[in-house]
Amino acid sequence: MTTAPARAGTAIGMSRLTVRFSSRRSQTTALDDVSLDIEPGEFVTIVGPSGCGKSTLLKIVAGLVQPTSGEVSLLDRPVRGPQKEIGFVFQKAALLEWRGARANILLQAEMRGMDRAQAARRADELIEMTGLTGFEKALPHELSGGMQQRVALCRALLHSPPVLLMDEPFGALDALTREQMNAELHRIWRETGTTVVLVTHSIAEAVFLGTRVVVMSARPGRIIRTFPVELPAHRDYAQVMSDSRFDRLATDLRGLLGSAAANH
Amino acid sequence: MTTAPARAGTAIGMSRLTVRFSSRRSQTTALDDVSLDIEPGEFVTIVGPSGCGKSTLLKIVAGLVQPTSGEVSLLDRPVRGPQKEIGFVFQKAALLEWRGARANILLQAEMRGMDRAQAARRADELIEMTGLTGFEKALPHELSGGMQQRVALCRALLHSPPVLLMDEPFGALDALTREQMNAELHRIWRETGTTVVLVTHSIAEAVFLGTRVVVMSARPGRIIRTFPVELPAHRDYAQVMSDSRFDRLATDLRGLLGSAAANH
Amino acid sequence: MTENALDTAGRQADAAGAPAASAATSSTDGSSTVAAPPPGVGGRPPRPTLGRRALILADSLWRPALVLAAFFAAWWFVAAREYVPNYLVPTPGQVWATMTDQWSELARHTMVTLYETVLGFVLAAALGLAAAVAIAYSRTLDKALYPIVLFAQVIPKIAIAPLLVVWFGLGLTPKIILAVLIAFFPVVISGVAGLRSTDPELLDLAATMGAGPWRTFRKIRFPNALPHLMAGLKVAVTLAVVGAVVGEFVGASEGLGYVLLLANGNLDSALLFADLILMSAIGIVLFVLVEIAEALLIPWHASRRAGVPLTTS
Amino acid sequence: MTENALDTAGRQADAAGAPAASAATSSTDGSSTVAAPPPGVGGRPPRPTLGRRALILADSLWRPALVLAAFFAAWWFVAAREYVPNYLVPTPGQVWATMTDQWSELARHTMVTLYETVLGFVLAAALGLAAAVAIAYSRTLDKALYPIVLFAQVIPKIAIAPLLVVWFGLGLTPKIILAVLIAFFPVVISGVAGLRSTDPELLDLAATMGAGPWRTFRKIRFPNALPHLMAGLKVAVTLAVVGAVVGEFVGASEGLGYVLLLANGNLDSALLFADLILMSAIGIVLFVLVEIAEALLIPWHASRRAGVPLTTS
Amino acid sequence: GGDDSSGGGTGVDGDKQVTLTLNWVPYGEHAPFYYGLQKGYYSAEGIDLKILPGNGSGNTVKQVAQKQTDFGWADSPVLLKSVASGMPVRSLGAYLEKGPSSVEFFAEENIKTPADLKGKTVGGTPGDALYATFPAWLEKNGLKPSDVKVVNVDAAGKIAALAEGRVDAIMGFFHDQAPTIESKTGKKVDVLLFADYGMNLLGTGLIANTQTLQKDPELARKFVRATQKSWAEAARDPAGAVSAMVALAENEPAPEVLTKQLTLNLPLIGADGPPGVNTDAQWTETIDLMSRYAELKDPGAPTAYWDASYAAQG
Ligand SMILES: Nc1ncnc2c1ncn2[C@@H]1O[C@H](COP(=O)(O)OP(=O)(O)OP(=O)(O)O)[C@@H](O)[C@H]1O
Ligand SMILES: Nc1ncnc2c1ncn2[C@@H]1O[C@H](COP(=O)(O)OP(=O)(O)OP(=O)(O)O)[C@@H](O)[C@H]1O
Ligand SMILES: [Mg+2]
Ligand SMILES: [Mg+2]
Repeated sequence: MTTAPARAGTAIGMSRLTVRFSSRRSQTTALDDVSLDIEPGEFVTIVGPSGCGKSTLLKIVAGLVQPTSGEVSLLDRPVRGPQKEIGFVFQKAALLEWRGARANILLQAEMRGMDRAQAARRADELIEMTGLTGFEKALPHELSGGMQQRVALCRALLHSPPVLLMDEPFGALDALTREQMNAELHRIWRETGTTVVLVTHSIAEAVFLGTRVVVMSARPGRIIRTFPVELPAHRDYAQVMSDSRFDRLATDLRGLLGSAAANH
Repeated sequence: MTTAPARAGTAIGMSRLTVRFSSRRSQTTALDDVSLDIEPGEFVTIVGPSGCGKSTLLKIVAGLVQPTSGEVSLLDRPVRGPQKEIGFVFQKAALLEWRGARANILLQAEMRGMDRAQAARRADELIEMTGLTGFEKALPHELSGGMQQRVALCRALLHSPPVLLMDEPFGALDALTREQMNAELHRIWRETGTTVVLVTHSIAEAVFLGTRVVVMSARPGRIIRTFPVELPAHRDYAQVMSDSRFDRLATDLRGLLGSAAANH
Repeated sequence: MTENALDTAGRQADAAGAPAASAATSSTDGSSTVAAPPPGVGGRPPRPTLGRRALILADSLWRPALVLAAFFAAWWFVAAREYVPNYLVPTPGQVWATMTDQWSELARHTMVTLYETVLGFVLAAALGLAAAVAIAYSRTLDKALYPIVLFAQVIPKIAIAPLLVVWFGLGLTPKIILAVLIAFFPVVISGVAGLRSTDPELLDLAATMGAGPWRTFRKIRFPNALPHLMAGLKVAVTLAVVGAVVGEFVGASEGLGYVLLLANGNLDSALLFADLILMSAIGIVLFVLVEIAEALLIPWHASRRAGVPLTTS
Repeated sequence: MTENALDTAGRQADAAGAPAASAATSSTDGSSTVAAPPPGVGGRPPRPTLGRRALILADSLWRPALVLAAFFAAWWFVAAREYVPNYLVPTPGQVWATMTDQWSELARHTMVTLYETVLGFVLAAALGLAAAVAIAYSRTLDKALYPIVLFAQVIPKIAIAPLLVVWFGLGLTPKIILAVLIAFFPVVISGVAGLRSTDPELLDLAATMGAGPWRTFRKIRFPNALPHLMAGLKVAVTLAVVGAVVGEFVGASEGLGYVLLLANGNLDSALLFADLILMSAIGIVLFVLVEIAEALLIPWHASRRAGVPLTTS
Repeated sequence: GGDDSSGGGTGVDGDKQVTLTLNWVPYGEHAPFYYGLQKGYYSAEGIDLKILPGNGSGNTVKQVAQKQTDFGWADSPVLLKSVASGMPVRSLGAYLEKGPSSVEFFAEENIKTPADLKGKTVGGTPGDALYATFPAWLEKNGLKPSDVKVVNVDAAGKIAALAEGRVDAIMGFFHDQAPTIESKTGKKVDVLLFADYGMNLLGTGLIANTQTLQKDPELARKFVRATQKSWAEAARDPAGAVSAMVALAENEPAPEVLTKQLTLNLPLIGADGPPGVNTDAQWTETIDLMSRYAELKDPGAPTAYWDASYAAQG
């Protein structure tokens, strides 16, 4: 199903990706023959055991890692180098230690040469949304882990990119904040039609947010299954959690991940 | 109940802790009048909204942050400077980038001047336990986020400390690995009688592991409630998850966290 | 601000507010973050009062002052007791007399050397940074430029100074060329080290933002390289003085290097020492200016952060 | 290993295996990690074949070689055509003749200077590191030592060289003192910058491990400071040569500084240039040795990591 | 200073600006120049003279060769070497016909003749003419070069090395150094002149670039004329010369030192004819000594080094 070559109208196309890292010490196959096509406007969530190559996959799409073999395309153009039509939330917050929270968010605007006033307004909205109000000027080392992650999130959202690649963006957040962020991200996705690929360890999050959930195997990372999420496009947290379809899918995923990870 | 002064036989005693961070830019009250006594052998889990001062609390116990006011004691001695009878898992992995995974774990032994051969054996056990086999020599930047976190975990466990302070040690792990790690930690705690304080965002984890769950309010961080966990000392993951007491406590916590965070 | 910038203690207190109520840990490695002012203080903490600032200043100055005093005492003792003959080491009094007697002359020479030094340093900083950027960014330029830069460094300047004077005359040019040649290398080396040490994650980030090399340089690499670079500039500024002096030494009719030549030729040790003191003063003043610039430019850096253990002892 | 250590390209290939199948990105800032060898290669990747290694070596050498060739060509052109008179700049041929004629003499002098330089450099590195540690660890020593170190740096060495000769005689001592005095400062500055830039988190970590200052230094601060420190050492080693030469210049009966004096006095520009070339050679060889040491000591550092964009262009 | 100082512009009163670079920082030997300047001998020739201190004769000759200064005041042996190495310079006459090269030591050393130097340590600066000819001078005086231990000290450190007892004696120009050492240490200094013991090398003199001479021989003639007059008049009025120097020079030695230096200097000028007028024989002797002992390559006739046509025979 996913081995078809990238065709017109595909937001992200990956075909037969293999990635081997080799150093003097050892050789690691991070991804093995991964193919996946993502339509514009899809919200694909990726779950899989630690070290299976999820981050590597996102970096390949962003053009930050070159696959050993295979082809990637983004917005119908082959990926040859770093891509800029994206918003990337890295697994580590990757903040500039010499800039305050707000300045770190606005880095996105400065690097892209965006309109200053508009960017500033948007930054303020995002700061408000992520509950960072009052910490606009705090330097990264003065922020808690979760706050740093939220700053990185704001930064990736600032320019309303057509494609969002998110590597465990909510990992350091408490349950409630996480739910709020999930809801916000869901809203943004619905309203803008952004294509999103999100890596997460939370099965609930994967199901609540995704239109499709991709499950990867332990190293070497392969796609072992793709679940379409048969929930309405417009979702409400409490509603979804009590939905039986949610329950069923979550149980399926849990089972699959358990078994997938068992031979690890 | 927790305002009583630290008495003999207390593993960790905190009384009326207040912490205010002030910089040229702003002033933040991270903790406000926090008092908590922890018995030797207890496993206290702390949950609370992002930025409420959980990390700060752990650092105060470790003697890395000085409270603005209040008293702390560790193993019945007042905390005046950094403490060494502890194992600390920081929120960030804090690995030395010039050392391989195994060497990073063994740093603990080297810094403490532990017996080399014994430490090496223990390190290998821990590497095996955390599924890092094959990556002993990989440098931090060659490890995935979850693998880095596991290295940091191994490092904190290496010397079998009497007190373990863990700041979201499993945040970057997938569900299955996390469960396995939870089970291992539970086993270690049971077998060694270590006093553990663990910060987490996972309510399931907090309940599964803890003998007591401390819930903190949003900034300024206060302890709003402490739940004893009335589950058997020896727990099994599947069993606990299906236990009704677990369900009830988790729901209570979820509700409390929601409401606690609501006025944030 | 200025006096605080000079003073780690001042900055620290500024950044972390007043000291903690409890006694500070004294272990050198005991990393201990001082959190906030004692309960009594409250409110907005910043801006120490005038009294406090004076105290901070005094605290930051007494140690160097003591060292200086000890130095002068030792000098005076050695010279006045003639443990060392006066024509080698004059007494502080003789030097002082020379200084005051010939003040206007010496001031003029000092200004000349200062001018050459500053010009040389600024040029060296600019060229050094440019070379560092070229080397750090392009492998081809790295391989091609590095040998040249290295060669320019390892040739002893005293040996080529006469050649420079012969080629460029007795004017300002050879002095400035020498100052640049001498001060250039540390800037390049530390610039390259700084630019290359950028966290690859941050470069990845910049790449996904579609930023061109210039923006990435300006917003990420350059600020990241600053702590390294400042170390290079500190070395460079002291060397620039040497460059200017060597240039004057070889052929000039003004400047402290020229005075050095005269003093040496006449075995006028008082003048020689007065001259040395002025040269050193130029070096020290410029060095301190670079340090102030550093404090203003990279207050965020770990080395200047409040509660970093090495400043709490 | 040795030739690879000299060569970023070699290291890169070694670290990341063979280049990726697809074309490498060419954008300077396009951070792109090359993952692994093309499918065909497989198996254990390391150890490039002899042919490949030769290629790598050739690739790393042709640019400096080209620069060198261009330099010699320009020199020859300028000198042979007498655009610059021969008494100022001899032809490469004349210099070569002098070198071969007086080879055994020159070799002896070179060894002397090399010896002084190495000794001076090693001492400067040790003392500089010690001073850096003292300054970085103790605020009191910081305030007390810094002015002394700074003062020792800003005093022009050419001015005090005669004093040193008078005090310490004409033997090895004054040369080594001068080499140390000149090479010392960059080590201190970069050492302090490096030691102070330790991530506070790591110091926290060390503190919870109950490690004393010495262990923390050895296991955390020192390795962390190495990238900074190596930059300082690179500058220091080139300056140590200058120090030794200045020392010989002032009073010696052997060494390249002495030869310089002779050549100057005899207006023997061929000998002068031969001498300068040998001095430079000492500087370059020692610099390259420090670079090799750096490559061996900090292969982990971001600046030397595979796929760092600045080495992919 | 700078490039524009050569070639010469014209001063306010129409005088041609001319620079003279000395062999060293000003000392008593140079007083006649300041005397001539003060008395207007140079401006009488339409020359607006600027006197610049030097940093060794070698550097001065190089500056003249590069036309960065119009005239130079340099030691003749250095000039020989410079010409041999291809520099386009000529002497316009050596003014110190008796070379000031000497061995200097404290009187307390009790050295009276060269033979007394046996077993002593002597400091010299490698590369200068004294250093090169010293062994030959010893041999001329019945000593083996190995009888004396020569150590190498640079010019700036030489006096200090002697005063500090690091060496027993130094090689140098006695008329410059001896008064300075005496004034600084308060101890009497004795000297052995090379010239008094069988080996005379011409001393300092006026030099110019050959191209300058070709282009403007008249200027050179005027300049030499004024210089000869200055030296002749200064010899008659040493006190006036010293006070002229005190008035016009920068950072000159103390007047008593200057006086002593000048007094020692005057006998070196030579009584046979006006100052700056030499004989072929004098030059031949110097050339011969230099070629024998100091590696002067391809020694030629005196005319290769010296142009006698500028100095007025008087
Ligand atoms: N630069 C690198 N050099 C060598 N190996 C690497 C590199 N980056 C990643 N790897 C390896 O590739 C594998 C996949 O890493 P990746 O970071 O993609 O995992 P992940 O799925 O994101 O894991 P996690 O959930 O723990 O973040 C790991 O085994 C890791 O060790
Ligand atoms: N060094 C510091 N300087 C200034 N403010 C600080 C500093 N460290 C922490 N804070 C502030 O203290 C508050 C609590 O931080 P802390 O890291 O303890 O939160 P946390 O509960 O661990 O949050 P998270 O779950 O996001 O990690 C935050 O508002 C943070 O901004
Ligand atoms: Mg990852
Ligand atoms: Mg935290």
